[in-house]
Order: sequence, then C-alpha cells, then structure tokens
Amino acid sequence: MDATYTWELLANGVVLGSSYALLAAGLAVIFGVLNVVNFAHGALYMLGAFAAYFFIPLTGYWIGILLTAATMAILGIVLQEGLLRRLPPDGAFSRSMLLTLGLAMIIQNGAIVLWGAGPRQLPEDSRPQGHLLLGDVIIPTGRAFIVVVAVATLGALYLLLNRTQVGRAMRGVSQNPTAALVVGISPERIGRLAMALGVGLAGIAGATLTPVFTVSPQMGITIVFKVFAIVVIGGLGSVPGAVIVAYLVGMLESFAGGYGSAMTQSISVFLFMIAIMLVRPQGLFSTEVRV
Amino acid sequence: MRTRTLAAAAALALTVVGCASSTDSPDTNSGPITIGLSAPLSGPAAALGENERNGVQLAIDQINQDGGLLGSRKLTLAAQDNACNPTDGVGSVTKLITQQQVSAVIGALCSGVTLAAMPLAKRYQVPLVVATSTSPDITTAAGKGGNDFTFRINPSDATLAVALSSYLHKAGDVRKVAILAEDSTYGRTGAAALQKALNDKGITVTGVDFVAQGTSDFSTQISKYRNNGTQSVALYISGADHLSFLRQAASARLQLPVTGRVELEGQNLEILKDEQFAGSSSVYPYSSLIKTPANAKFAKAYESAHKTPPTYESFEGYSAVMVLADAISRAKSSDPKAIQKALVKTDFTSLTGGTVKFDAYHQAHDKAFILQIKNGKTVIVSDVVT
Amino acid sequence: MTATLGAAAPPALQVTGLGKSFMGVAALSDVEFTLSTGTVLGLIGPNGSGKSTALDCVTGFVRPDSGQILLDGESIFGKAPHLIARAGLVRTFQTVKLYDQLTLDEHMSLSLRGLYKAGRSGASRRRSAERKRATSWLVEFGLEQLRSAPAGILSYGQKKLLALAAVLVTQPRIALLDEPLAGVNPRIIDLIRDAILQANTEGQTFLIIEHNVEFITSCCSEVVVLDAGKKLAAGPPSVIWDDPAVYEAFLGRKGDGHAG
Amino acid sequence: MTAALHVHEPEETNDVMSRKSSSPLHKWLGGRHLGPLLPTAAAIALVPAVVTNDYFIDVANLALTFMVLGTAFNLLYGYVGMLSFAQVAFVGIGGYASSWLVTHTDLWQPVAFLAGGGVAALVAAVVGAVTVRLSEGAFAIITLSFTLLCAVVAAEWTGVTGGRQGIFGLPAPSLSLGPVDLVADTPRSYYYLLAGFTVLALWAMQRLVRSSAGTVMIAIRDNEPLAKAQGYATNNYKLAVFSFCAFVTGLTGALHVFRLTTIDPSIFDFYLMQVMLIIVILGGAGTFWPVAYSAVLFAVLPEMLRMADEARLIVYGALLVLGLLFLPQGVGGFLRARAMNRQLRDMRGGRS
Repeated sequence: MDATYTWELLANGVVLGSSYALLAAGLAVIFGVLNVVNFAHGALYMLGAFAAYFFIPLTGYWIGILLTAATMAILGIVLQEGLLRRLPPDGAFSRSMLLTLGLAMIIQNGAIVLWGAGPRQLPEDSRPQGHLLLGDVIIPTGRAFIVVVAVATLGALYLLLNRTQVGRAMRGVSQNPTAALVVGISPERIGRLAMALGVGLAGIAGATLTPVFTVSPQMGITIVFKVFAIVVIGGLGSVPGAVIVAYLVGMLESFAGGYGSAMTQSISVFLFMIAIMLVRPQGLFSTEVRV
Repeated sequence: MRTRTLAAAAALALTVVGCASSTDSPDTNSGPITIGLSAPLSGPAAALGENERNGVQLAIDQINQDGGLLGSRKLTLAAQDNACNPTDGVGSVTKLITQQQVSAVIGALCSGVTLAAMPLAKRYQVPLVVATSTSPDITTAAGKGGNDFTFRINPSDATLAVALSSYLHKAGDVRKVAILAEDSTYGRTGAAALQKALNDKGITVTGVDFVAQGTSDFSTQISKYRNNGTQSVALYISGADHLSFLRQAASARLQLPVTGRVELEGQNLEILKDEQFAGSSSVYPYSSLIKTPANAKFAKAYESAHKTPPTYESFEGYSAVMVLADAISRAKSSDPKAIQKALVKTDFTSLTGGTVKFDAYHQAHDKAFILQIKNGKTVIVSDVVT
Repeated sequence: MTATLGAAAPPALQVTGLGKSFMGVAALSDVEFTLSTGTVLGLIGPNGSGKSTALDCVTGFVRPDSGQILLDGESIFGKAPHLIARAGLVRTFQTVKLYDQLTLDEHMSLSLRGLYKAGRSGASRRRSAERKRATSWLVEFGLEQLRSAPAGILSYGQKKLLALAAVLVTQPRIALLDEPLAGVNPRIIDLIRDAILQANTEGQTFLIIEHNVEFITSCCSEVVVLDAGKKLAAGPPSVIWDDPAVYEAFLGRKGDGHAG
Repeated sequence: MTAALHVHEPEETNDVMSRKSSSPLHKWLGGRHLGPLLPTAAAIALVPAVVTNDYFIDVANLALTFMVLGTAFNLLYGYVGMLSFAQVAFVGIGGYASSWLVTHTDLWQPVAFLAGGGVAALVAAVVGAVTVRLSEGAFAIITLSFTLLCAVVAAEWTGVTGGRQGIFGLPAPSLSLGPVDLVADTPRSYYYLLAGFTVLALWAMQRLVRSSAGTVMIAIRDNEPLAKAQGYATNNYKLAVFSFCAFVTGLTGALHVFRLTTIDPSIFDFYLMQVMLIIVILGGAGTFWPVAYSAVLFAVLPEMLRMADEARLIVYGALLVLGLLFLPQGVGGFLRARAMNRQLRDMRGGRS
C-alpha cells in the first residue's frame, strides 16, 4: 500500500465518477425540466450498451458511440411524445415515476427475452487496445476513453445549457415551469429536448462501458439506484450538483473499496446520502425552497 | 355500492374455485412417471437454472429412448420456475407435489430455496434430490438430521475447498491468496470454506471481498490485488460477473493466476489462455473433459443439442435424473415413498467415474477435479473423492 | 381567542423589517406594515413585487430571513405553517387550493376541525352552531346543492368561493386572502366582495392581496404598496392612488416579470 | 401508533352533514362502511370449503398476503400520497424480527409476530422522521435506498440474520388451549390463521380511512399546503400513517415468512414492490375495495398466465404503463367517477 496504490484508486475514482456523471446528469436534466424521476434510466443505459455492442463492431469506437447517442436521443423523443407527454396532468409526478418503472420492467425483461440473460462481450478486435501508463498507474485505453467521452459530453452539455437560448430556457423551466413561454420556446420542444438529452446521456454512459465491461440485460438494475442517490445528494434537478457529486461518489467508492471491502464500497454511497439528508435534506446543491 | 361489492366478492370466490377444479387425479401404477424440477428460470440465476433443466431433459429423453422405466413407462418433466427466492420456491414445489403429482423433485439450485423446499418434501413425503445447492445446512438437516426425504448428490464446498488448498499447498508457488466472491449463499459459503481450508494449510488470505451479483466494475479490487502482495485470486462468482472480472483483469494487466471455482471453459478460457494468467487452476465437481465413456456420450449428446459443452449444472441435473431412475427401477414403483426407500440404498456409478452413495446425512460423495490451464488448454490435474 | 380588546391592546398583526432572499436575490427587504383589529388591509404592488412572498413569510410557508412578525403582540416568526394557522392566521392561496376528491361538506368540517379550537373541545351546542354557519356560507355562495359533491367538479369561480367560505367559517383572528378576485366573473366578484364586507362588519379582520383597484378602493381601510420587495407607500386608498411613485410603479412596470 | 392520529382529532367524526344513526357497536365497527367487509369475509371463509388442492390453498394464502400488503400500500400512496418504496423493507424487517425472536427466545409466537410488526413500525418512525418532510421525489428515492440498504444489512449481519442463507426451518405457529392444539403447519391450517388476520387487518385499515383522520389523509394527498393552512400538522399525520402501515406490513411479513418456513435477503427483492404497485395502480389508488380485490387477481394471475417470470414482468410492465395512460385512476377510480356522475345527475335533476 503506497503512493502508487493511492494514485491508482484516484484514477479508478475518476473513471467511475465519469460514468456516474453521465448518468446522473441525464437523470438530473430529465428531473429538472420535466419533473420526472426516471426509473427507466438504468434500463436505457443498458439499451445504450447493447446499441454500442451492435454498432461498434460495424463502425468502430468513436462513430459507434456517436450512433448510440443519436439512437438513444431519438428513443428519448419517442418516449416523451409517445408516453410521458400523454400522462394525465393531475398527480403527474408520481405517475411519471411509475410509468418509467413500468417502462423499465418492459425494457429489462424484454432484453432478457430478446438477447438472453447471459453476458456478452465485444470481440477482441473491436475494443480499444493497449493501456496508458501514468507513472506507475496502468489505465486501460477503454477506461481512459470513458473519461475523455464524459468530459467532452459534459462540456458540451454545459455549453448547451448556458450559452444557447434553448438551454437557458431549459434551465429556466427547471426553476419555473412558465419560463419557457417567456422566451418564446414551446414547452413541448423543451420536453422533447430534455428527454433526448437525458436518454442520450444514459446511452453514452452505457456505450462507453461496452468495450470495458460485459453487456447484459441486468447491468442497469443496481447502478440506477446508485445514480438516484447521487442525484438526491446533488440536489434533485441540479445538473452541476449531480456531476460534482458523481465524481465525489466515484472517489468515495474507489477509496472505500480500496481500503475497506467491496461491501463498504457498495454501501458507502447510501450512507453518504443518509448523512447528507440528515444535514441538508434538500441536497448539497439544491436551489429548491421547501417548507 | 353494495351490489358491486357482492359481485366482486363472488368473482373472487369463483376465481379460486375455478383454480381448484383443474386438479389432476393421481395415478401411480401406470402412465408416465413425472419428475419435478424447481429451478430459477428467471432472474439473475436463470442461466444456471436453464443449464440444469437442459441436463435433466437430456437424461429424461435418453431414458425414454431406451424404453422408459418399469416396463416402458415414460418419464415426463414438470419444471417450475422458483426465481431463486423462497416465496416462488415454496409455490413451485407445492405445485409440483400437490398438483402435478410428481414422483420426486429435483431442486432447487439456490440454497435458500432448497432450505425452504425441504420441509415440504418431508411433509408430503416426496423425495427431494438436491443437485446444485451448496449450503452445508442442507446436509445437516437431511437424513440423520431429521429430514429423511432430502438427498444431496453434489459435494459440499468444504470438501472442494480442502481439495483445492491441498493442491495449492503442494504446487508451492502461491502463499498469498485473495478471495473474490459473489454476495450469495454460493459465494459466501464457498469463500468461508476456502478461507478456512487455506488457513489450515498455512496460506495467507489477503482479503475477502463480496460483490453484489451484477456488479460490473472490479477496478478497485484489481488495484488492490496489484498492490497488496496477492499472488493469486480465488473466484467464487458466476455468470456475467465471472467473465466481467476476467476481462477487466486482462485489460488492466493483472499478472496473477486465478483459482477457486473458475469455469475453465468457453469465453473464460479464451481470456485465461493468456500468459498473464499462467498457472490458473480450479476445483470443480465436473468437467466436460472427464475421460469416461459415459461422460463422453453425455457431453457429445449435450453438445449436439445445445451447441455448448455441458456445464456443471447440466451434469448435476443429468445425474439427479439418473440417480432417481436407478432408484425407481429398484423400487419397482413410482410411489414417492418407495423411491425414498430405494434412494437410501443407492450405489450408482456417476459419469465422473465416482460413486454416488448416500451417507447418514444423505450426502453423496462423488468425485471432484482439480483443473489447470496448460498450453492454452484445460487439463485435469487430479481427481479427489469428496 | 382574545375576547378583550381594549384600546391598549397591540395591533392584530405587526410586521417589521421583514426580509427574505432567494439565492442571494432579495425578494423582500425591510417590509413593514400594521394591521389593526377589525380592519381590512390591502397589500398591492406590481407582479413580482413580493406580495405573495410576504404573505408566505407571515403564514410560515416560507421561512423569512429577518424581521419581526407579531400576532397580538406575540412573535410567530419562523413558526410552522400549521401552528400559525392554529394561532389564527388563516389564508387562501393565489392559485386556488382545494381537495379535489373531498366533498364541500368535508372541506368545511376539515377547516373547522383544524382551525376552530372550540370545535375540538366538543361542546355539541357549539358544534351545531358551526354546522349552521357552514351551511349558511354554502347557501350564501349558492353551493348548498353541491355540498356532497367532490370539490374537483366545481367551476373555477365556485372553487374560489369554497376556499373563501372554508376560511370565513372558522372566524379566524385574521383572514389572509391572496387575490380572491383573480380570474372570476363579475357575478362572483360581487359575491366575494359582499361576503368580505359582511364578515368585516361582523368584526372579521382581513389582509388582502388584490389587483382589482375598484375593490381595493371600496373595501380597504388601509393600503400598503410593495415594489421590488420594498415598501413603497402606505395609507388610505384615496391617498395612495395620488402618489406619483405608486402610479409609476404600476404603469412603468406593466407586464414585467412573471407571476409572483 | 393510531393513537398519534387522534392527537388532533376528536374520537368521532363531526361532519357537517348529519348521518343516519345506528347502534353504537355498529357505528364503532365502521357503520355504513362495514358493508363490503362482510361479503369479502364470507368469500374468504368459503375458500377452504371449495378448494381441495393444497397448492391452490397456497395461492389463496398468497392472495391474502397480497391483499393486506396492497391495502397497506394503498393507504400510504392512495390515501396520503406517499410513494413509499420502503414497504418491501418492512415486510422483511417484520419477517426477520419475528424469525429471530422465535428462533432465539422463548417468546410466544403470536407475540413475536406482533413484535415483528412493532419493530417495523419503530424503524418506520425513525426513517419517517427524516423523510416525510422531504419532497415527493426525495421521499421515494430515499425509501428506495433504505430498502436496498436493508438487503445489504440482511446479507451482512450474519450473526442476527443468518447472512445470505437467512433463517430457515421456522416452526409452524401453534396455539395450545388446554386439550386443543392448534398448529398451522399445512397450507390449509395456515389459511385459517391468515384469513383471520386479513379480515382483521382489512377492517382496521378501512376503519382508519373512513375515520376523520382518514379524511385528513386524503386532504394531505390532495393538497398538503392547504391542509397545513388549515392547521393540520401534516408531517405528524404522514409519520403516523407511515408507521401504522409499517406495522401492518411488518406483521404480514412475519406471517408470510413463517408460512414459507424461511427468510433470506431475497425478501427485499424489488419484485414484491412491483406487485404492490401494480395492485394499487390498476385497482385504483385511493379506492379501498377495488385495490383489495385486485390483489387477489394479481396473486391468481400468474397461475393463469403460464409463462416465465420475464414474460410475466413484461406483461405487468405493460399493464402498468397502459393503466397509467388510459385508466389513470384505476378500476376503482373509474367506478367511483361513474358513480359520482350518476350522483351529480341526480343532484342536478333534483335542483331543476
């Protein structure tokens, strides 16, 4: 146990945090704009991984990721138009939560029926080869790519939300539902965009993991709860909060697992959440005002 | 309001009555003999349950092709999903016994479900042949332990662990082992047994990690093994996680042999062939490489039906049917109680060349095998009687 | 409920130095007003001027940052909303809030049970008096036919009436009405105005947020004008309308901001 | 726990509307709302007489379990509007607590069952104290995390929970009354035990929702700020109902695991939660009897749909989605809306 080990855990934390950040940012966008707690996020992440599993051998890594993102974004729009938007308005909040839960059940079990429960892996020649050496720390190329993709995607998301008219409208909507009308953008368009972004981000998160991990229909089950916890800690609906907490949790897990056991690793995020809830029930970065 | 409620209540009663009317009448002297299987056919353990069912079905087909039992009575399979949880498990076994009138039950793969099924076997006096559950408590409760209707043919983890640690001790180059196990009865009992066996042989255990089933990221554990002097990693994980770990270890250039309960076959073998895992070994109650004529026939038939070599679960499912068929023939009856009496006196040669004989706790002691990878191929190093 | 209200009694509600900011932006700063027993105080100002925030602070729905809020001389600053309501500050909401699945009768009795302390002491005579009062409000608002229907089926105007009736039936120390007239037709405006005036004649104290100038002028004895979270002016309505600052605040900022 | 509900309430309803008078006992039992309970109880009592096969008795046992679990969840989500994913945790906590007590102490079984419910209620009070004041979303997610945490604790705390393998070989509940020995060791005898409990639990829960506290519960669901503005300590109500439902759920969990004779961490699986959700959504959140009957349907349905769990879950998921889109109030809500329309027509007819 020495400095190399610490650096290695740090690197692992960053990789882990990058995946969480992509997922959490998507979840936060959907919650912030549409006020929907998306229970299907894990299932959509799994779909993204499967999409990449089919695309990457045909198109190569980078185009495969882009294609996955595009496919999933379109799926997001379809879900928004076909399902979420059609929910009756009264009590829409808990209904949307249950609707996405039903969706998750369909996708999850549909994938098992369609593709079997077993794990799949990309063929050797479709995976990014080799590894990076940072000092003594070995980082497989595929894992380094996760960080690269996450930083680029989150950077683009930041620009979209802060530098464009429609992005500002989205941020406005997350604070006040009528804000979009004020800047003259239809709420329908904002809703579509939010789902496209959220589901697209989940898809990218899944796609970047495909070359590194195995792909299986169950892969979304556990991670979605963790990402929920991250979004709650970050302050429901706060995208920057979700991203920051995602990296924090990545570190936390990496070190908790590294110096403790896998079990401390898996419960650390929930203990962290409970601790935060006791001190700051609205989350670390929430702008919400509640009584 | 009131009429509606009455109508609903009536519908409720009718639904249940409707269910009840579909009960079959029992027939123990002619017609097909039904063998019940309770296994997870859905959920995380579904793949394993599917393998077991394939094995069971293959055995039944072979017996039927050879003319059936008790003078050409055919065997039929009644399989029920137990989803690896006691709620579905109890339902599945009750259904097999009380509704489908099976002569014996094979199951239930997951130890927790098996433990829930055992009292049912005893209550309804129908033999339960346990083929894949590893919990030591099953044997403790069976036979002399009070449950005469439970029999287990797969070896306990303790004996496998002792065999493996003796091998590692003799091989001599591994003195520090880390254990990575899934958070299930299988993983936990396996890890505990191995930890004890390794300690007894003076091999240091550098850490035991239990990971949730479905965990995909093992980077923390891999970093740990790279940095804390671990010389070999013993795995007690299954399915997707198994493959996932090996791949991540490969791409992170973790230069360690793996051991434990590793399936040295299929996709795993592709990865383990690599030089960085040189010296990997495994202990298993079965390997498709076993050189007995019976096994060669089984492996060939299985492979032609399912395009993959038989797995451990397929083997155990197949064996369970064969042990039962043997007992039914000797009992000259498909009556569950008669089968139970015959099972106690089982003396049956397994596919592995070992002998299935139940001890006072209704535990059989078949062979197990130490496997190793040599020149990119799995070879059987030695076999042990468990 | 204080029965004795001598000349020396403190004002019903006294607010001083009230401040509240959201994310560093001041929504209210140093707001003060006084409400005397038996009067109707109007709180007016352009959209986003902080009226509703002030009301939320006073009723405990938003926790104020600073200031003092005295009900009959006792501080209710920062207390939980239900405690403030039980202390006698009972409000309606700008976007009318009702229980969609509960009947009109249930609304009235819930309100009485929750707020009217006497109702909980169990004196049956008192309870029958309450029941009579509830019925008379429903009759007055033309809702008695619908009393066993769920509130969800009411028209917007009827909802406003029911919300008002549920407040007035409890005879609170102070009734706080947030835009009672917004969005309803002239016939219902008349009903509401008459109800407020009638209750006031019987001694009911009011704090009302309203945009309807005619209503403010005719009903309020005193008006407080808020602009950008600050108190701009205060005084009787006739005086206030002549204040150039008030005039500019209303006309100069018309259509600015969003619902506040 | 119910006592807390009455902190704010007189012991009887004092609706403005006067009600038909009846005998005090009848009134206490639930008065005019007692109606649906009696035929339901009769139907429950009839089952063992017409069902001969043990397996179907076991299905009926599961149906009774679902009835109580679904109704308790309905109380929370349908009546108070609290989307709690911790219900399945309370099933497990009640199951574990009672199992531990029976296997480690000499406690009389019925007391151990009640204690299981009690422990669940106690835990709920602690969890609720932190969470009931949070937003809907935060409440849902934190109760969900709590369930996940329970699963981890159940697997880890080997000394008490038996770890992954759980506690097994639980004895059948028995009751010795002089010469009479009652043992619930077969599906049939267990059915009597469960049936008695179910009728009692349904009665208690229906009594609660029809009481004045029940009206406040609906008020909180429909508009919590207004309830606050009317002087109701809504968080206390939510906490009390959360704990009460945890008690009922925990007790049901205890009876459930003793029927199975074993408990392991899989009790915390999300599957049971999904079933409860579907029962409540399709039955009609906030309608009492339709939800109870839909629980029976979803216990029997897997028997009719002979398919693998995956396929069944796809069907359930699709039912959930379609129900939310096209029958958002569930069957119960649909019936209620129809009855209401009829009533409104009568009212309007009466006026003209």
